[in-house]
Amino acid sequence: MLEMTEAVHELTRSHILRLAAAGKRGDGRGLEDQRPVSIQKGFVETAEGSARAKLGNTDILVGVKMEIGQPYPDSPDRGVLITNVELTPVASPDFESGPPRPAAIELARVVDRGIRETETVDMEKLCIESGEKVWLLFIDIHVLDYHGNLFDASNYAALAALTNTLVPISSKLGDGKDIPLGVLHYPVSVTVSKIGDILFVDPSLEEDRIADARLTVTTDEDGHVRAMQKGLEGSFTLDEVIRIISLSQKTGKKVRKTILEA
Amino acid sequence: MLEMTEAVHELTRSHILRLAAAGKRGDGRGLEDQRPVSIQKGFVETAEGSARAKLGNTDILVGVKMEIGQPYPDSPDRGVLITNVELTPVASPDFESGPPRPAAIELARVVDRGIRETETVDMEKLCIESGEKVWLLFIDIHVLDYHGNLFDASNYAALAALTNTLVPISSKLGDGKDIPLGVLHYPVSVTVSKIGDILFVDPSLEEDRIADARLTVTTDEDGHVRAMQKGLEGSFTLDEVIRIISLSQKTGKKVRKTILEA
Amino acid sequence: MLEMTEAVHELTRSHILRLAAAGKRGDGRGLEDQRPVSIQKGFVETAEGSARAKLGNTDILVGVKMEIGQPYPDSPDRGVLITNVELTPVASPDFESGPPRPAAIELARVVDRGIRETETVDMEKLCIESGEKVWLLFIDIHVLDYHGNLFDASNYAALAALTNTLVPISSKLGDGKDIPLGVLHYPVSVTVSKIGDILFVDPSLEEDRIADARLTVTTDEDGHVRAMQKGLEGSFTLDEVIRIISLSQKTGKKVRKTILEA
Amino acid sequence: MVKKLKLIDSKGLRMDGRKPDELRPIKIEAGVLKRADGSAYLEWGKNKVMAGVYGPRECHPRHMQNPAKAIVRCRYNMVSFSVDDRKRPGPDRRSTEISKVAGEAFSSVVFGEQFPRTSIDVFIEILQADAGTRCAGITAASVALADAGIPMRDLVAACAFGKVQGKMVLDLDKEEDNYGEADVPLAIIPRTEEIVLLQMDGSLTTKELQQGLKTGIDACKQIYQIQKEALKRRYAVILEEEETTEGDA
Amino acid sequence: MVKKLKLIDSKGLRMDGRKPDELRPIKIEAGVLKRADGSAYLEWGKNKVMAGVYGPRECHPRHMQNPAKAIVRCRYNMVSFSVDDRKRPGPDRRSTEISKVAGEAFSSVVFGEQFPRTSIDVFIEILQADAGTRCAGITAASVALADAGIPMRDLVAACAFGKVQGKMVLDLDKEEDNYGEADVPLAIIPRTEEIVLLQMDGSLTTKELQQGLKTGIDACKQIYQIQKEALKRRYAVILEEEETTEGDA
Amino acid sequence: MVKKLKLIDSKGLRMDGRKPDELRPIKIEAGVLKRADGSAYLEWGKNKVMAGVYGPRECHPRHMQNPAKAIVRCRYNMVSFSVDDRKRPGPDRRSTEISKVAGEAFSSVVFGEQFPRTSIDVFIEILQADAGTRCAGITAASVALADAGIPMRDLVAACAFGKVQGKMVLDLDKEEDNYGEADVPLAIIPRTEEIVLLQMDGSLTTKELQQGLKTGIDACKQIYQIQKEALKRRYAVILEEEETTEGDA
Repeated sequence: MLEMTEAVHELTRSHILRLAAAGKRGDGRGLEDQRPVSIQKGFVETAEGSARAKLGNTDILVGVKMEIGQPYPDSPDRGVLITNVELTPVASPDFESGPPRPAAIELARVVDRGIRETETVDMEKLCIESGEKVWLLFIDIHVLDYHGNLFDASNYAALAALTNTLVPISSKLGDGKDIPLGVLHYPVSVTVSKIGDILFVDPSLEEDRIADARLTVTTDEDGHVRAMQKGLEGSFTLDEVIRIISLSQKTGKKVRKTILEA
Repeated sequence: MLEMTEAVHELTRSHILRLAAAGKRGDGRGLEDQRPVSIQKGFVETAEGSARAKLGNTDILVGVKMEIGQPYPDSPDRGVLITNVELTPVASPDFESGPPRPAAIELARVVDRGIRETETVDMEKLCIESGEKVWLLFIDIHVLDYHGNLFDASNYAALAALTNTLVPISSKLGDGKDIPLGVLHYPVSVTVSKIGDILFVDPSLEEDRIADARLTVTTDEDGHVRAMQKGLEGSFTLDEVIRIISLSQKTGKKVRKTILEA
Repeated sequence: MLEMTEAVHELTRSHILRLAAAGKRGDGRGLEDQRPVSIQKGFVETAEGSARAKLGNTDILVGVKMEIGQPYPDSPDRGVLITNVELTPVASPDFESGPPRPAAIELARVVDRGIRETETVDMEKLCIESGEKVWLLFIDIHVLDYHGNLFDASNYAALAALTNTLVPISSKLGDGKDIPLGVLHYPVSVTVSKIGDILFVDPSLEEDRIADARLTVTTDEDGHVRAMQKGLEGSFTLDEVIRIISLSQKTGKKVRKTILEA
Repeated sequence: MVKKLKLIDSKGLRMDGRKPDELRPIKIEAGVLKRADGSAYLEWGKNKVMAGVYGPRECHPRHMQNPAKAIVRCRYNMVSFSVDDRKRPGPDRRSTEISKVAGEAFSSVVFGEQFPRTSIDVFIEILQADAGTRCAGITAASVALADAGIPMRDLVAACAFGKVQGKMVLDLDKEEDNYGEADVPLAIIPRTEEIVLLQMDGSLTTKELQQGLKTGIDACKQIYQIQKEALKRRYAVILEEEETTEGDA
Repeated sequence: MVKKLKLIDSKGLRMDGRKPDELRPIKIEAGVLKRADGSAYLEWGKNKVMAGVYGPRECHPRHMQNPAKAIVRCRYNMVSFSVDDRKRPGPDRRSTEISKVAGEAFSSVVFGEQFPRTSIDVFIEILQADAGTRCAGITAASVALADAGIPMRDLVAACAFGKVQGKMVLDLDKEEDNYGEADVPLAIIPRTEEIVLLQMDGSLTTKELQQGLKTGIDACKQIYQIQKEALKRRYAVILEEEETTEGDA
Repeated sequence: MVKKLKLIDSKGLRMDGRKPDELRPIKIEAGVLKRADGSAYLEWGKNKVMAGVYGPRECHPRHMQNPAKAIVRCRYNMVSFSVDDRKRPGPDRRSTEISKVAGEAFSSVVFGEQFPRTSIDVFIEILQADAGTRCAGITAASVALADAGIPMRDLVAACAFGKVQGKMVLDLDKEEDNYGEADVPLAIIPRTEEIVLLQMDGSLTTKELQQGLKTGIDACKQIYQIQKEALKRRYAVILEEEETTEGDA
């Protein structure tokens, strides 16, 4: 069966490369075009914040939950951010039930780094009692439909959910009014895949499957690079990396606007 | 191998149905007869309460242990009931070591619901210090020999073990005298299986294996229904459900007496 | 593949027995000779104590870590000793990643018993606050290269690491100076394997693979027996056991000196 | 002290204004996921459920294959943020039990004999939970099975009934479930009224149960209509898409 | 301060009145489980043990199969309520170790060559624990193996010895085990006196060990008699059953 | 309050005296383990790393086999006592991610097509950790792969760069990593300068990144020399051993 898959891969690959030689892609996009992004904030009322993001047909639901817990010993005055990804088997025939596999862990960690390193949330505001009690901020990324490029869709849904989050002071501290969590920065990731020598912004499902190398670059509203993750067995040249950073900055700006206005 | 099993199943099935047409069963019982129930209370001295129940050749040992722990946040004034089933591999060639499988979990939850919903034990009496310290009441169901109908045998052994339980005040609180836990109600389950169109009270091992549908009905000493669980791929008509409830009430009354007098 | 292995085993076995009939072994040793022991204390600076032991080509790194935790309820005035073995897959093609398998657990428990039963460490000195706070003493045995007889090499590395351990008072209690843990006794194990009717002190990798029975005897500096563990499917006579004890005492004396002087 | 809520008012109406035998509003949309072979999204009161189906497909692990027919497996999952206190991801004992009985209910309608050695995998994701999630999930998944083109003798429709402050009521919401005296989830094959799922906890007399089961069966039949309409809308869309495609070609 | 118990009195007797080399009372009944291929129930002092055997049967998982002979596997399990503080169900490190050495002990007597690629699975359930459960479990399981008709060169009999307040004693109970100076579980093949299981912790001189081993071997031989009697009673019952069945036919 | 450490002094030097673009001392020894097919021990500043390689060997589990080529798997593991606070044994999320990206980096140089259906297993054991363990591990493992005789188009060399108190620096140590503004682990194929591993967190402008990447690539090439020298020494030893063996024969 795997042998057939290999053959199918080869066919897909030549087809994609032939189109790309003319600057085209299977779904009609240009090489540097992202699929349409749509953001629906506040999808789930039981969450402190939530958003559903679609990137083409990739469909991701993120819920933010907040609980009271203990800080890490080495940061007694900061809340705790926990990012988790569920690649539920409903989203793809390739996902299986069970504990998160390396791909889900990588995805969660890359999204987490983007948010954490950009200081998206003021974690010091989430300290209730130094060294004793802080807010735990759970970002739960639930993939509903996988059609390529989970890194970016997860990042968009997570960021949108954070902008939509109310700190549940009334129910969890029993006293006071819920206030918006607030977001200080807007880290936006853009992923570019390489097939042969060609770069594809926002890889589709088919492009994801046959890509040689992948680079996710997260930039903030100032255009600074805040996180990067290279994946897969292929390689990039220095020039390609620099070009991808610039593509990420350009595309990221548009997405940031979409998220803000959603 | 599974194909052979299918064939054996078919043969067993026609044999059982042929007998049943004449109102008979493989072990000589009538269709509405339960196998002999025997209860031995106090089998294990290291447990706070214990009982061994035999239902025909099905042999189950239940131990009740009590420990001090924390209440659930939403019921600070109540003890905590935890029901666990071990389908140990000694009891059947089909049971395997390892974490409990769905069948064991369903069994534990059905027994638990029968006891919990009937308010068999006064859980408020098991509060030691509101919100801080309560008794954890563990009902551990250990299956020694599986010959059909674990639901009922487990229920009988668990109920008998509870009637036999002493709260270990002297050893766990270090002060005071052990007192009987006490039981307020006597929930008794009776399981009826359906093969073809025929209902079999207290299915034997063979009947368990080929049954189309299964309904466990737990009634209390007033004849009220306290818990139900339908299982397997077949279905019941409304009339069959009503008839099974009445069979459960009738048989349950006898079993209740056996448990009380043990 | 297993069948081939069986054949190879048989060949290895006859070869080993033929040599042994002349008092010889594959690596040139006599039957009662141990391979060279070398001990390097203080290999890892991040550990509170550490040592690397080589027994022939068997190469084991032990790190001792100390943390503050709670005592066991039944020994409120004593520290807690936790011995763990990692049979990492780098050390042998037969070791797999994942939770410790029975062989690793047996190994850890035998080393632990040797140290515990000889009262090597004064566990009462490791009580900080009765019933509340004690030192947890972790002995982590990390096998780097497996060439036979892990029991003894692990014991030597663990003992050497303990003699090298500083209680991390300054960093963990925040006040005071680190002091040596100190060792009261020197339990040394010697393992003897039996192939056919012949006893082999300190089995090599090949001897480990085909041994019929194995006996590990741990003795202290007074020659008293402190722990024993028989393994494998073969058996020993009473006389063999007595002889192995005497071999262990004799060889153990030399090893103890090596460890002390390292 | 827990203040006793008044769940049924003097006119016999419930806190949200419903009559005792009235369902919460239900909306179903079929065919909402692209990757799954069939899918349905359902809103039932405040419940939000996504169901997806894959299969018939080669069954893994192999030792679970049945040479005589497809096996039907179900995974009922509550998303971590679907409830007030975050639920740890992964199956707990409650969801394991529900997965089991739901899978058995679907097995009773699927014609598995046509697909030996395969599995039909049903996934129920509870995105937002009020009470009655297992009935909502079964109702949605049944539409997803039909959307996947799995041959079945009929849909399965599900609804709970129970007893609240002495009154028999249909389709309990969270408050009613928490403070009520009995809860009875029920699933049937609407065409034949066969009962394929039945659970219960609380306390009911035989008479109450008998009355409740009748009301429950009627409610399942109402739900059946909503399921069929969702499928009709879905087929209309598919036909339209096919026509468009043909137009393109 | 832990009050020092006086475990041996001035007459050299132990707290329960036993002499130093005296066993606790032992009762064995073979053939107590219906599902298992062989079984035995044992009471030894306050220990209560159920042992069951399945096999030879096809070995799963397959990669554990040995093409040359049956593999003998043992699972020693302490039931959660067999001890004063509830034990979490499932194997801990101690029971994993005991399972391993007990399985090795049984391997030394079973003629596995007759049943290549199969497994013989021995299950030991400690229902109530005093000290000496591994020896009690091995002794019971050995009878269960014979009851299952597994060909063996002999039974395995097991017993511990140790040192308590300076005295060598046989078959330590819980108090003696907790406060004693050494504990040595031992299992032998009675006919040949071969030692198939030997563990030890504490402190003993070579001479003490030598003496203890001799006493232990003698004790195992006493236990062997009890095992054989249990099997004799079992065969008598089987014969009777067979005669009755023939009478019926 | 955390006292702000001065990590770069007025002369532009770092706390350990290094210049911004200076590496910590690196020592590599190949062929240190006997059981593994290839191995290397590396010290890099205070990092101590053992790497071992097995393969090509039959790939288990079988469903992971690729009929077209060998799969390269990597397990990066921090030993429990390699850090100040004891790390629980077994993989955590961080090491799972590192194992994944490191394995992908090695895949880009290994000629796997020669060994279909096999696995090449790379094990990285961090025995003592300062910062930069993943780069240290990859650098060591790459030597171990060569020592195992695995055909590769080139070695992989790795090094991190970053930004500390406003300055771009190479090869951050623990203090610099903890208090710095950016950390960028990088691995390349030295001969072609292809980037096979690249991660980053912190904040950098495009210009800073560009500068850092150039410095990083140069540093990797320095490391490449150290790797090759270690292999040269190893071959010398092997030749010597072979001559000795021939002399013996």
